[in-house]
Amino acid sequence: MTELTLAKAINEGLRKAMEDNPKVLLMGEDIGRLGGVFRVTDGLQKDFGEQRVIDSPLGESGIVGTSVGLAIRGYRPVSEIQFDGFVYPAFDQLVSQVAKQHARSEGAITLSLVVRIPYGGGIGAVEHHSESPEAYFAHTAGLRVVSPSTPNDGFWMVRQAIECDDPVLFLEPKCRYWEKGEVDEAAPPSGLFEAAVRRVGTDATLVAYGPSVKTCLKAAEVAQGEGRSLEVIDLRSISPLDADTVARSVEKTGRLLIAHEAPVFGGMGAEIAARLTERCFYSLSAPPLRVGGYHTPYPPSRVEEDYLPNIDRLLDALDRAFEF
Amino acid sequence: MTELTLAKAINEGLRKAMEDNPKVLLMGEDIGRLGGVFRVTDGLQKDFGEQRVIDSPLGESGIVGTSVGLAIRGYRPVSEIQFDGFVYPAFDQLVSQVAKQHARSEGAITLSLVVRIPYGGGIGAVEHHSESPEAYFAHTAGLRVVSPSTPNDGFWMVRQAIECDDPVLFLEPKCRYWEKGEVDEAAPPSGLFEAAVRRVGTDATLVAYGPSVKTCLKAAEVAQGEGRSLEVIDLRSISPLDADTVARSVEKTGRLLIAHEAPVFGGMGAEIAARLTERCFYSLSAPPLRVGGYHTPYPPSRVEEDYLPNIDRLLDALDRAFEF
Amino acid sequence: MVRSARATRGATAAADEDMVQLLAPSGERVTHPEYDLEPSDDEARGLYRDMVIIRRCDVEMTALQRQGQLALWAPLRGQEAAQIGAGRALAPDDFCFPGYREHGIAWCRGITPEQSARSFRQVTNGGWDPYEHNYAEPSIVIGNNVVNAVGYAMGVQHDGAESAVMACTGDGGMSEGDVAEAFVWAAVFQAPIVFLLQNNQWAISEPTERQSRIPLCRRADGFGFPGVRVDGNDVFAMLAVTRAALARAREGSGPTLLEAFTYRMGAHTTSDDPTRYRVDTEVEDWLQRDPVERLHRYLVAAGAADEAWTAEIDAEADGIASRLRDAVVALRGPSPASIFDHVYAEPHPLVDEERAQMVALLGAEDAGSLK
Amino acid sequence: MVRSARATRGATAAADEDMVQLLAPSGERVTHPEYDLEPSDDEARGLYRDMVIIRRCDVEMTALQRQGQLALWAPLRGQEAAQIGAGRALAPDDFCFPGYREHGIAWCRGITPEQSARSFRQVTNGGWDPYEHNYAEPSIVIGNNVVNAVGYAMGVQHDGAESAVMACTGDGGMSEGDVAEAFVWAAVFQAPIVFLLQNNQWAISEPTERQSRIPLCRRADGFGFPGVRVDGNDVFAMLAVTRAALARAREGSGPTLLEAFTYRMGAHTTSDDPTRYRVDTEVEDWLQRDPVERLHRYLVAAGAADEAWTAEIDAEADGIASRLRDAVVALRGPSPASIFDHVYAEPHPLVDEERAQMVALLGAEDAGSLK
Ligand SMILES: Cc1ncc(C[n+]2csc(CCOP(=O)(O)OP(=O)(O)O)c2C)c(N)n1
Ligand SMILES: Cc1ncc(C[n+]2csc(CCOP(=O)(O)OP(=O)(O)O)c2C)c(N)n1
Ligand SMILES: [Mg+2]
Ligand SMILES: [Mg+2]
Repeated sequence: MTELTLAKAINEGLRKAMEDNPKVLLMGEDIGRLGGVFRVTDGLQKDFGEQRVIDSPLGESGIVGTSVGLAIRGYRPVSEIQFDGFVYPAFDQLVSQVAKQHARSEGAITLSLVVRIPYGGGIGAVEHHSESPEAYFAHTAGLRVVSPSTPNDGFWMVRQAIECDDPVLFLEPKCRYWEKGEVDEAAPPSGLFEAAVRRVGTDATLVAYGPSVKTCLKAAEVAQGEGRSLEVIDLRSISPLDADTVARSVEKTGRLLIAHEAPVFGGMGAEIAARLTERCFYSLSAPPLRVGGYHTPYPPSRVEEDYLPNIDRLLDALDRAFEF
Repeated sequence: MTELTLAKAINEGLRKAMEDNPKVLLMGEDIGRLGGVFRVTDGLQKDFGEQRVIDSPLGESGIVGTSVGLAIRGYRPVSEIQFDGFVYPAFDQLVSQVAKQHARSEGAITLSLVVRIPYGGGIGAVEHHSESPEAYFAHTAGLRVVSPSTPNDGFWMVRQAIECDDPVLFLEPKCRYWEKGEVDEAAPPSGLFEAAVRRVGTDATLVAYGPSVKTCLKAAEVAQGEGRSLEVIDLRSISPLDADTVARSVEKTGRLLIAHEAPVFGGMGAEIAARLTERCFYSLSAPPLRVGGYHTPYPPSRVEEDYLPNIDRLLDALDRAFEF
Repeated sequence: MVRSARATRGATAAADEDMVQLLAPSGERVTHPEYDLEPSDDEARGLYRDMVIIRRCDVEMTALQRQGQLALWAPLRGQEAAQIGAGRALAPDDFCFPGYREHGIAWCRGITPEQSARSFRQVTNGGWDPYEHNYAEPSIVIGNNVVNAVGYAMGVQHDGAESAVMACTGDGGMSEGDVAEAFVWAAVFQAPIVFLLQNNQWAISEPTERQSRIPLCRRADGFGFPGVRVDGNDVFAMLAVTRAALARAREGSGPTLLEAFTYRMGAHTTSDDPTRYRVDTEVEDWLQRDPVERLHRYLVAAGAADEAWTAEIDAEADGIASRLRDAVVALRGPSPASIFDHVYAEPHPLVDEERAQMVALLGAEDAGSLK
Repeated sequence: MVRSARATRGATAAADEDMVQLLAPSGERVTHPEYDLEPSDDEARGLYRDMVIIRRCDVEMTALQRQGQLALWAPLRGQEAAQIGAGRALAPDDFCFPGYREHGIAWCRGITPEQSARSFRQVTNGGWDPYEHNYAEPSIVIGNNVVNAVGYAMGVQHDGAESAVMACTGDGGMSEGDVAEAFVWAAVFQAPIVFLLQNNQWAISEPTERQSRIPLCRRADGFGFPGVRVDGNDVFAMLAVTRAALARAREGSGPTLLEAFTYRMGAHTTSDDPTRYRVDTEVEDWLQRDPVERLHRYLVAAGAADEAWTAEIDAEADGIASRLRDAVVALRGPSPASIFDHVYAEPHPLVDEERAQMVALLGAEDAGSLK
């Protein structure tokens, strides 16, 4: 047991993966000498060399596209997109090559690559540095999308993502990079694609992932004071979705709230609400309610706290859920 | 009243828009001399010249990106992406510039541009020629997304999209290009963002758009024979969503089915199901059910009919809706 | 906006840029200061045989598509020398990333015409095992495969292997941002790669000057590696120059851009109608430079081919074509349920759930039987 | 993979590519066969004043960020001549598409330092009316704005207007596919545009040779338009060469790539720590070529500036900076509910619905009051 920040835990996870497998290469903008703008790759180029920790030219399609070729050659590239808002130039590579190579080759090619993306808001950044693109990727068959919410998950999930024989988008909640937590280096908490019940409750189920998990836990704390017992589920994997774990909880609580930073319209909350409504129709005392970003471009960060799912908005949705 | 194919109706709509407003320019790959691979721009370069109907170099980011600049300069560019599967290289332009220019400039810049995309499957095409990317765009605040299902809508909606002061993605159901229908050149059927009830019914509501509308109407015909009266709603606008029209219907029928070609997971059906469940919770006798593409890359077209929403799959979902 | 571009048609279309040629349209050998090839009669006959066979198969595929046996076909007619010259220059360990029209290179990689037909019949989006042939699956989204190829070449370099990579694109493809990013990466990392640009003068209906005002081989100058224009209808020149470029890559001297200056004699694909955008005289003009005729004239002059042998090759090609026809018509697949098989390499609950739904709906038999 | 790239550092970093210079670091005028500038004393003093003021404001902004008054700041120190020379070459009707560091060009377009501060304080993502200044909003996603600029230039051309467009990018930006597509479009349509590439030697932590092995101005050769390297620390050269390139664009002779060879003296942004990746000696070396000092030496030698006048300018700059400080600290906004105001130009039911939800939750007062 050691206490690490999320950023450091992912850094340690990457280090372990590189030690375990010489085929693991890192590539991205400023990940080498600088160690990444968030220092997640700090020290890795020094220890593993410029051949395995590669400062790439400035181009996301180039980064992801060359990763595809390296993976076809048998490497396990882990590339970094510097910020969420800069993944879009790589969108074609992700949708047309990364997601489809395995199917196109009828299984002959397994594309073991990871694309790391610091994502989400809450750090008072400028435009394009606070986006939550997960729904785009979850809707894309052939990709897997995961997001750790704790240092322990950061350490283990990045290793599991690298070991996975499918392409994995690894979304790192940048507003949690500096938060500390216990890392148990002995054994992984669970499989990469399993959700975790972070808090047990009986009156309603809060589902979240990445940056919003902690917000939900705080809201549950407050709700407890108001006499409502909330169960909080950390999805960990956005695609595939561990619907079983969520369904078990909803059958118990009868109420479902989903929180994420991405705009609600067409976001992951819609899929979770629709899927769970179908599975738990008779258990639901209220419709699943969603709390997330509004249908606007990510706003100037001076107002981001009113844009993001926060405790007030979650409790307000909870009240509405109980009004049904 | 004249009878036209959808392709010809859009062609006529484009012609009218170019006659009405000299600021309207067309740009895309092979749209000039060839008239587009589907002939939707046939004859327009001949009549309006190479200055207004521009054969562009081969690059989607270039096409959409230069359209942004033309729009800032005061033009109303209508660009064509040759096939759905080739829009992804333009994704960054669409998400980071097209969708955000108006907000970034606090309203100083209005981006009146239309991006036409022949989309969807069912024509026995090769890979990347049958995709349904609408959910990506609907989740992107700042964009509007519409799709005509009839020649009359094709003729009018393309003109309304060009007149709209916001960027509009105009998704053309390519499998319907050659289907004929009456076009009433006298007056538009309705506003660009209003849904249309295509068939009145009492037992369940079928919601669709673009290529799936006709499939739903056929299913409704069959269901009628089986004694079930289905109401079929053609959304016409995918974003914004005319939830009022759908809600009115669901409150009447108590059952909701949503059909689209895009994969169900994270697709528009999820948003429609989640939103209508919240609005019509007490009216629903069954959970909204979704019929659409599976969570796979678009398959080889020899099996596409089993992949797409078809009459059997719709009636099967209908049965399930009645089992609740 | 357009006039200015049209005005310079000559600049790229005409062969004013000097162009490596070893075999004149007349069939006479010409010399070049930098490149040479001394093909044995057998080697020359082999190249001729390759070109005749792929041309014959191309005709067969076009016919099959007309008869509804294929969803589409992208004919290579006119580009036989470009593809056979480049394809025969590849060593077994080299790896090639094609587009959708490289049936000739595929042939050189041991991929049968029947395998090339598979994705066009849509029984699959692939058609062969890339590792068995060191030849990637066909790629349709223009540009992105070129970046993948550079990544593969970086892997070859990282392995310290003595092999090279080839990436295929077209004159239209040169305008895609991805191809430029591929050039940046290849130059910066000195990746062992040869960019094979088949400039067949057209991108569907758009002439090359719609993509560039200067010869496309010059594009490499701006990225810091050599660009060479080769007579793409001269199989000797293609073979010699591609060999040299691949050798250069293997030595660690970095990327090369080869512009094979050739012509798309047929339609873009079987869906296309070239009469809408180009004039017959252009096609006739290029007919004079036909790559197959050219090599045949050389062989005859060199006494390496006579009527009997020529007829033999034609007969062999006819035989391959008719067997191809039977094989293509017999091609079945996939089964509806098989679409779930290779979405992911590892288990995926949603895919399993949806497979089960389909099987329940269609019944195990129908869901499992080939289309 | 990396060694090969590092090895050629000299190729792009050193000024071995010939470079247009009209003012030596010593402050002496030098001549150039193609370009010349005969600035009046007033003009030269005006350029000096511009540079002193934007440098002073840059220092103030950096300080304000340190004090938590700005989310971020991207310093321009070292690039004053590149930006003032290019900015002063623009005519009022010309239109410029900046990146995020072009505060000097903004100043030339009549945008106040306070307006430049707005997006960095995150009271907005814009800061000014693009049409009022013929100057687009700041653009952060590297590359895509350059394509937009070409489209705008195509519009200027279509209007038959006598103006030109400028698009800004950096040495790192040159690797983005979008910049290459912008070059393709501009060349094919002969768009009236000048690509201003400020090569400040670094893309955050990556030296220029991580983007190219040859001088970046050469990139234009591959696309068929001229590329010129200019001493970016020489405001006379920047002004003369940019004027010529803009005139060329207005005449209809098409695009030009200007590589302003300069140096980022400060951190990439206030979030950056350059000590992790570059050596002080490099910075000291470039200090010898300081653009402001250089012009001052010239002015003094020319008798156009004395201590009194220099002090006057410094005092004026200090005044502007302290007013800037007050204005920035006073900057408020936006209101929470205002985020819904300009998502769309036309009515949108979902936006209205969500605005109402927010107002219901926060109360009209809070929802409407500036942050
Ligand atoms: C990204 C992308 N955009 C558009 C298309 C549609 N398309 C298919 S082939 C083609 C023309 C390609 O021309 P070229 O690169 O010269 O290759 P050629 O077909 O001549 O061999 C186009 C525009 C595509 N396949 N991919
Ligand atoms: C598409 C994209 N990728 C990554 C980034 C993150 N980023 C911001 S500035 C920068 C370096 C840019 O270097 P350069 O183009 O030389 O401009 P400079 O900052 O030196 O002025 C990077 C990688 C971005 N803004 N946009
Ligand atoms: Mg071509
Ligand atoms: Mg730079």
